[in-house]
Amino acid sequence: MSQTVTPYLEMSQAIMEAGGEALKKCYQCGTCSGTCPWTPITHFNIRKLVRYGQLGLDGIEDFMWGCSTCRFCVERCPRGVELIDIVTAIRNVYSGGGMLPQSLRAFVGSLSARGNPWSGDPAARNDWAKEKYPVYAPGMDYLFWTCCTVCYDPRNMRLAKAAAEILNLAGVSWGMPSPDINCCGESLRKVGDAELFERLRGKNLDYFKSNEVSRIITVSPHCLATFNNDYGADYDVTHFSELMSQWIRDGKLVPKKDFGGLTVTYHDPCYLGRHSKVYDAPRDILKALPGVAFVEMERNSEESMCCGGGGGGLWTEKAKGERLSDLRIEEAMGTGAKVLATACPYCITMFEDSARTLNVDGRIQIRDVTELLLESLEINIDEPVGDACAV
Amino acid sequence: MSFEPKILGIACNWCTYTGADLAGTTRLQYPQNIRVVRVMCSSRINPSFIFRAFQLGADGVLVGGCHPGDCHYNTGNLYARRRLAVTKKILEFAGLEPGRFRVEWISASEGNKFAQVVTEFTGQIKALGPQTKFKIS
Amino acid sequence: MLKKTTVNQLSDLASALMEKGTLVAPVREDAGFQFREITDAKRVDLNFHNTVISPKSVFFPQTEDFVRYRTGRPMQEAEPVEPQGKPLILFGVRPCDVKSFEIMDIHFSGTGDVDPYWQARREAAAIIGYAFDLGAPAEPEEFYQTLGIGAADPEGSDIFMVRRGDDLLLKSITGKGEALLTGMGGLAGASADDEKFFDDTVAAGRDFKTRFTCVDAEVITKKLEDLFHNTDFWEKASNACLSCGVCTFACPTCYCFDICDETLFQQGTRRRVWDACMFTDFTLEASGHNPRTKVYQRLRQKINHKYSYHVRKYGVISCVGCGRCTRYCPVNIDIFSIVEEAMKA
Amino acid sequence: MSRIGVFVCHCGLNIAKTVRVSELAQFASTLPDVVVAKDYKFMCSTPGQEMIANDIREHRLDRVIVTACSPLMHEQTFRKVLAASGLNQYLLTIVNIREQVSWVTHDLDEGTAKAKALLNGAVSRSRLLMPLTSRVIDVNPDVMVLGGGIAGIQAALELANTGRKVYLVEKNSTIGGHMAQFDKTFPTLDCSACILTPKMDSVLQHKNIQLMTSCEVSEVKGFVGNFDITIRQKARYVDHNKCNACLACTEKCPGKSVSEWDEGLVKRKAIYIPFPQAVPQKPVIDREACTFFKKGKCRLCEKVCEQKAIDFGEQDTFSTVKVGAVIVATGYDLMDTRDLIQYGYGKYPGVYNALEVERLFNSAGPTSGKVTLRDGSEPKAIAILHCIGSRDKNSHEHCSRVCCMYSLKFAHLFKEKTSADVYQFYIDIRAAGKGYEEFYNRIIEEDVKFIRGKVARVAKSVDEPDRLIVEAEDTITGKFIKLPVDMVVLSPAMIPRSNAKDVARLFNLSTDKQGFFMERHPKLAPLSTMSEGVFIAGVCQSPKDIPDTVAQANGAAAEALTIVVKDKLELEATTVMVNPASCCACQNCVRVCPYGAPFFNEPKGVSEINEALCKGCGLCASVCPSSAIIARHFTNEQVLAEMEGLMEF
Amino acid sequence: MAVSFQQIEEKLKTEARRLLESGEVSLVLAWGKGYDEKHPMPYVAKCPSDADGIVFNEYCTHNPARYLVRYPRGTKIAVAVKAADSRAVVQLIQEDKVKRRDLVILGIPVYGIKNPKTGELIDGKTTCGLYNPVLYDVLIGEEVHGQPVSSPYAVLAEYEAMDRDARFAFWKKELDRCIRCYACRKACPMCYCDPCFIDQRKPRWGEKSPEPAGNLMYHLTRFHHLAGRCIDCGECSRACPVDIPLYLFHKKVAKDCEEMFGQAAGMSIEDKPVLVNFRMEDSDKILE
Repeated sequence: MSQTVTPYLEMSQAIMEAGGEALKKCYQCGTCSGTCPWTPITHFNIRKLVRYGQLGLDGIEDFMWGCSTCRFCVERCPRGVELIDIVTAIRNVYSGGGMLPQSLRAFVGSLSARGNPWSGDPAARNDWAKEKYPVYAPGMDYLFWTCCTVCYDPRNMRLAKAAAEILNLAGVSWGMPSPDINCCGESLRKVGDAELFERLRGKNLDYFKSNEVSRIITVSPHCLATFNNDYGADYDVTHFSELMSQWIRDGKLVPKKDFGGLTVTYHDPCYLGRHSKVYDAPRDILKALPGVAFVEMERNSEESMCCGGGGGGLWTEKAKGERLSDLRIEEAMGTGAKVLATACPYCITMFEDSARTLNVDGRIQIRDVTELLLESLEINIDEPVGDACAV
Repeated sequence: MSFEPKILGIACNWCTYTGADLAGTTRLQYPQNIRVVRVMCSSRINPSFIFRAFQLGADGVLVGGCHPGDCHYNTGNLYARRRLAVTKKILEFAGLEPGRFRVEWISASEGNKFAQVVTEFTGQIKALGPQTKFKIS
Repeated sequence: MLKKTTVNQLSDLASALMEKGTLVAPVREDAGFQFREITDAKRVDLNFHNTVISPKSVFFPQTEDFVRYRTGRPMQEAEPVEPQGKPLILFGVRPCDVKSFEIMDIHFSGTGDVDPYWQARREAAAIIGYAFDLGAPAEPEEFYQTLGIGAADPEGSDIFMVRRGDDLLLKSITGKGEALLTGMGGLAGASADDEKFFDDTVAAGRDFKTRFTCVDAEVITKKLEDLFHNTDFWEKASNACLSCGVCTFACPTCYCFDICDETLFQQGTRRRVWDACMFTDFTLEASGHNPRTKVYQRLRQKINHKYSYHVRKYGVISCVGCGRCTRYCPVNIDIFSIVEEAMKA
Repeated sequence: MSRIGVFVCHCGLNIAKTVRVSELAQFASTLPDVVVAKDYKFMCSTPGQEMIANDIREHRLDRVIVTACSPLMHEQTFRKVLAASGLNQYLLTIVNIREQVSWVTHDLDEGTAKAKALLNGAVSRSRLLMPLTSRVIDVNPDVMVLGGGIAGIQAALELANTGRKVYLVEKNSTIGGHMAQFDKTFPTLDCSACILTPKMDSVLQHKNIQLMTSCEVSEVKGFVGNFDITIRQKARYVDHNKCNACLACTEKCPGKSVSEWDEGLVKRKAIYIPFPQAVPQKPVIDREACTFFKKGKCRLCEKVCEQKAIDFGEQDTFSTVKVGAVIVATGYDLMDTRDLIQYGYGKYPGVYNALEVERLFNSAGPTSGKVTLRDGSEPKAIAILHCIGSRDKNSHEHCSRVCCMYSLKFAHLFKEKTSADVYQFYIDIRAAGKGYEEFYNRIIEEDVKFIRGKVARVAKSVDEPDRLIVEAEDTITGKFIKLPVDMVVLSPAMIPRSNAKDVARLFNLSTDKQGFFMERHPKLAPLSTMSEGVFIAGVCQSPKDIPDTVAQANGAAAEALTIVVKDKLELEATTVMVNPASCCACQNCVRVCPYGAPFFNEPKGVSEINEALCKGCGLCASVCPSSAIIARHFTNEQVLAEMEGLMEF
Repeated sequence: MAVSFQQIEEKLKTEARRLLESGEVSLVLAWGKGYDEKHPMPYVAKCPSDADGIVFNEYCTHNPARYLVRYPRGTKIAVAVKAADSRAVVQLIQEDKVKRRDLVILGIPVYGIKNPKTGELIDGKTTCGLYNPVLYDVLIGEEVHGQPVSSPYAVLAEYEAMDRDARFAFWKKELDRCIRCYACRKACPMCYCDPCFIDQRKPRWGEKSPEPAGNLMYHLTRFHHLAGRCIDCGECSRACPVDIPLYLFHKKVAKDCEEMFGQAAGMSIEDKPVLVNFRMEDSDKILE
């Protein structure tokens, strides 16, 4: 690569106009790149991305896909720069020029054609429920927003079922969306396709409006964050972990099953923690489970690591050694935990993948707190954890 | 020609007027629809000033004072807050759009807030259109 | 000349009058009847006892502009406001109110100092008087009989109007009235019976009962002069008085005004505005001194002006007994009762 | 009819660029009562002022309107022109077409239109202005200095040397402040104590200084020239008149607490003097740590005191001092970095803050000047982290200004006292000051490693559990750095004292966004405050180094002197008065005034004003339902006229 | 009411006579005979025999507290009050216009008072609707048990619900016909300013002529001056010769003040008028 560059300020202007206004504020101190989980392990450098953006330098497209939008840098930035907005804007500006990487094309294509990222048949969205659970109708307490991932990904269907069962146990009136909704569009927005995102958003908002939806439950923190921050409508959106912990506190749900000293650690999903500031609820649930020995990883809560699945990362191929989820699994295992609990379908997918490729799936289980709670309520939709871990 | 509202600003000497000066010193740009009257304290503002301003044809009135607790005269703005709140209620019950009257606490160091508030308020007044209800015709 | 029409055709009558000039007539409003300039003939309404504000406001409006000017410009550039002399028809005035014009003329033209605004309107106006309904009792506040005014006195009107069942009888009293009546279409001729009814009504009006006490102008003047220093009397009379301006503003014979300059954006108007001797600042002098700071002093002034000073100066009592001051007084102060008390003293 | 002169300033191009100044002057000449209207390049210049003075004479002006910059800028300048021309200075009106017009628009039409409206408002108001005369009051010749750090000490000495009586009020039991904790001062590396202690001693010896340690201001009454300040003398439980400073008590005392002077690195006794050179050199009892106060038994100090100076029954006492001016020099706190969890302060023993390190270097400090870690070992690698909590929207936006320089000083001292590798993690090096850049160069040459990148995290090393890992991006190479070190030094933000708000309230000061006391004008009145007669010096105004602090202290002393040097003082004349004829005796004014200026004259049945107490805020005028209160210079009719003028065009 | 108007009148006469005879007070403010039954008027008894002139019937709408400020400070006065009237006394004490020690308050629990002009009951609609005086020394009659069914602010609902432009049109129509006789302010027990702001020449707050601009200025400012002070006796509206429903606006402001500052006017002599007071807890919400 040539060492000589020429600033191309029109590009910089375009990025700012696409929502990356914050470019101007950065003084290149390096807090972001020092904080970024990718800096030590990949060539991706968030500070450099911003720098390239500030000057509109060529070559930006080489590393603009590295960010998983974990928000760590945003929280720490001394200038209050909304780096994720910059990343999104850069992707928006450049991917408009047809620079979408191959791995993301299927994902964007599926969203465009089928309204979900998993190339699933839209009509089959609610098939996981096997007609066991109600569809939302006006007047119900809650719309249980089933993330596309829990509807189509077989591993995550367990999460959907667990949540549905607990909703029933809590005795609230609830329903799933009808199959004609589509993906919340969060990841799509982060990969920069603002136009398609608007389409998805509009369709979902129409659904909410026509069905008089006022309270929404999500199991995916990505849906949660995008409803709260990008939908610009005033709905009461709650992550399911918050409701579960509330119900346990109120005595509505009483965990019974004793896990017999099972060591569990918890990974904060970036979109639940840093994006939505929910840190305590999942921990409160885990701590309420009889016989669970809860341990923290060194990086937790506000300082939690990223699994790498955000910002389109779930669909991007990463070379071995450049996967955050691998590092996180190792960190979890370092605590002696037998179960890595989390509260996000993306995290689950990333960790299940890593556990398999690291060949440690026999030694650590990846579970959503919802699934663990359901198990402790002695409803069996799944195989018990205890046996699998009796190594 | 597009509607260019007349906005009366009444600013306390110590905070908002100084803040407005700071906006100038830092060369912040904001719409020129506002004309500021300087008084020593927001508590100096007689509610009738506000009524009169609308009669004189002000499309909007913006009052600026020190942040509560920071009043140069200790408690002046705490009285002002109550008195101006009542003023606002009266205007509204009389049928004037409440958005035409606004009270903001802008400190001497908040030049940017002054510019931002004026910009936003001017936009809001433009959206409301000319004030004809109280204006003496 | 006596003509007639029916109350059902009142709006036709009004329309016909509107062709002759500006028509001012009673209309019903939220707060009662008022004399208003008529733009819609259907609004004229004769189902009233009397108006809230007396018809003096037609010749002597509450606000009258004299001069318009710009601040900071030489006086020569100021523009005087010319008096209005457009033909005007004042319709439906009760006899006591008609009488008040005669008293007001003393002040606005009679002494030789002519007020051009009053004069212009007065000359251009034809007054169509209207007899009270003799079939109904007088209102408790009224006492025009005390002042020697009948309920159907046509004097002072150019045309006088009497209601007979559903018929309205209109009789020209003056040449001006006759000319007006002659030139108007849509009126029927009256029968001899109508003529008789008209004359009977006028006669019966003289005996029509309102509150009455025998008040001789000379006697009451003297009585009030004697009572002037009787503070006790005046304090009692004024204990309830609020010093508001209702009585004077409603009164047909109060004529005090203030002259003030009102400017806006350098455009100034010098205008007169009704004032009231009951206001605390009515007698406030530039020095800050106020000769009448007490309520009783102001009430005493008002009664004396009407029943004593006015008699001494012009020979007549400046009151027509219409009862408005009593009716609208927020605390029910009654000038008749005070005069009655004074006569007893 | 008035005769108004309008003078439109171009301010070079500052105004003329976005306001058509000659058109504005032309417009002015069409307004009522304006007899002369001119524009000129720089109205505040001598020829500009002379032009106004000439026109006042020539055109017999009785009102002057200067259409220029903010009244906060040049109102005084032009008032003097009026006064010198025999015109009452309150007949001046300033129209602010620079800060509030020309500088906030780029549009010539808009700027000109707004300037016209403002000028029209001013002409309307100007016609109604009244000449005002200032009140003259007696001035108390004494001064109070609040805070006994280097700023307070310097100001007190300067004032005392002019023969003024100075009350130096310090909340701690000794003066000296933060400077007494420092080891060396940059860039000269002279010993902090060596230059400070003689000054502390001079304070004690000075016949004109009344030193009031362990004291706090509890109430401030009065106004410039005549402050009545109530001071709370906190109980010391030691009669300092009797104590002969033998310090036998401190030897015997069993009670212990952490030493504030040594930043908690070591302990001190419950009866103690903070440090050997403390002034006054008399002990006090720390009630929280004292065995007698905690358990009701002990009194060892009392037993050993031959002077019978110990008095456990001592109570706080209050006294009032009367002064003409006040200097506030209350200094700063260092930010508590525990909240910034990523740096591990309070979690890892190897993480220090800057003041702790100062103590480590100091030969009178806990390690007698040896640089050792808490376990006694010598660090092999040291990282100094800049901008901790400074220049950071998440904590404090301001630059603490001295950290770069003392961090360089630390690096030098580390190099001098240890064989450690020293790293500086910085965003920018700010070395603006006499000899500072030279010092920076010197430190570079001492082979200190400079890494440009803000540290993101300090963590425990996995491989070497006793060591720390510092993580940052070296933004110059773009590489992620994981640096194993033994010691991490944080340079935390300097922040306002935790009680700065209370002090601000007492003295009626404004505070800036960060909470530092606000100066009246950042350039032209950096030591004055919005409170007449109250001046500020040192870091309580904003972070600064010792030379700047001392310079400010001298300046504040001079400012205070300009007040107390006079017997009499003229005050602003813009107070309120009551028109008794309009007063309806509702007493609203009496109820609301924060200064107690209005009072009700019962026999006359009207309110009256004690003008000496009035500060002219006008609150009473607006709560007066019958408009009996006239707020001079801001009367109802003046404000209404201005509004009308503003709304006309 | 367990006690008839007749009985109240007798008791009032007796008390007035006793107070004047004993010299406890030098005057008694109550109601007396007017030009007819339907039109009683405010009345001052200065000697025991004057007590016979006292009248109390269903048309005694007037608020005798209005006259308290007319007499020199220190005059010992007995004042007969209905519920709303008593609030005026309390408010005047708060404002130090009269001293509690100079007053003997003759409290009359009553309902069923009618407006002679319209014949309508004034309770609750145009007045505060309380039955019992909030402060008294002598109770004339018996306390009425129970509370008014509807809130004194219930009449506002219709106007609050109005579209803002319609409300403006409503007030414009009402206020435009004001003739500036000032009966409203003169009838008001709390309007004791002399001169009133609107009579001031310096400054001229509003046009003196009875035209829309001056009328608006006069009334809006007066509403503000009475904010937190209006005790909702309704006298302003009854005094008005052109029937402007001023009480509605006063009630609205009173309601807002009560909501914002948690205090109603004239309920306790310990209170401080809300607009010359503040609390540190006051929130900026009130400005929204």
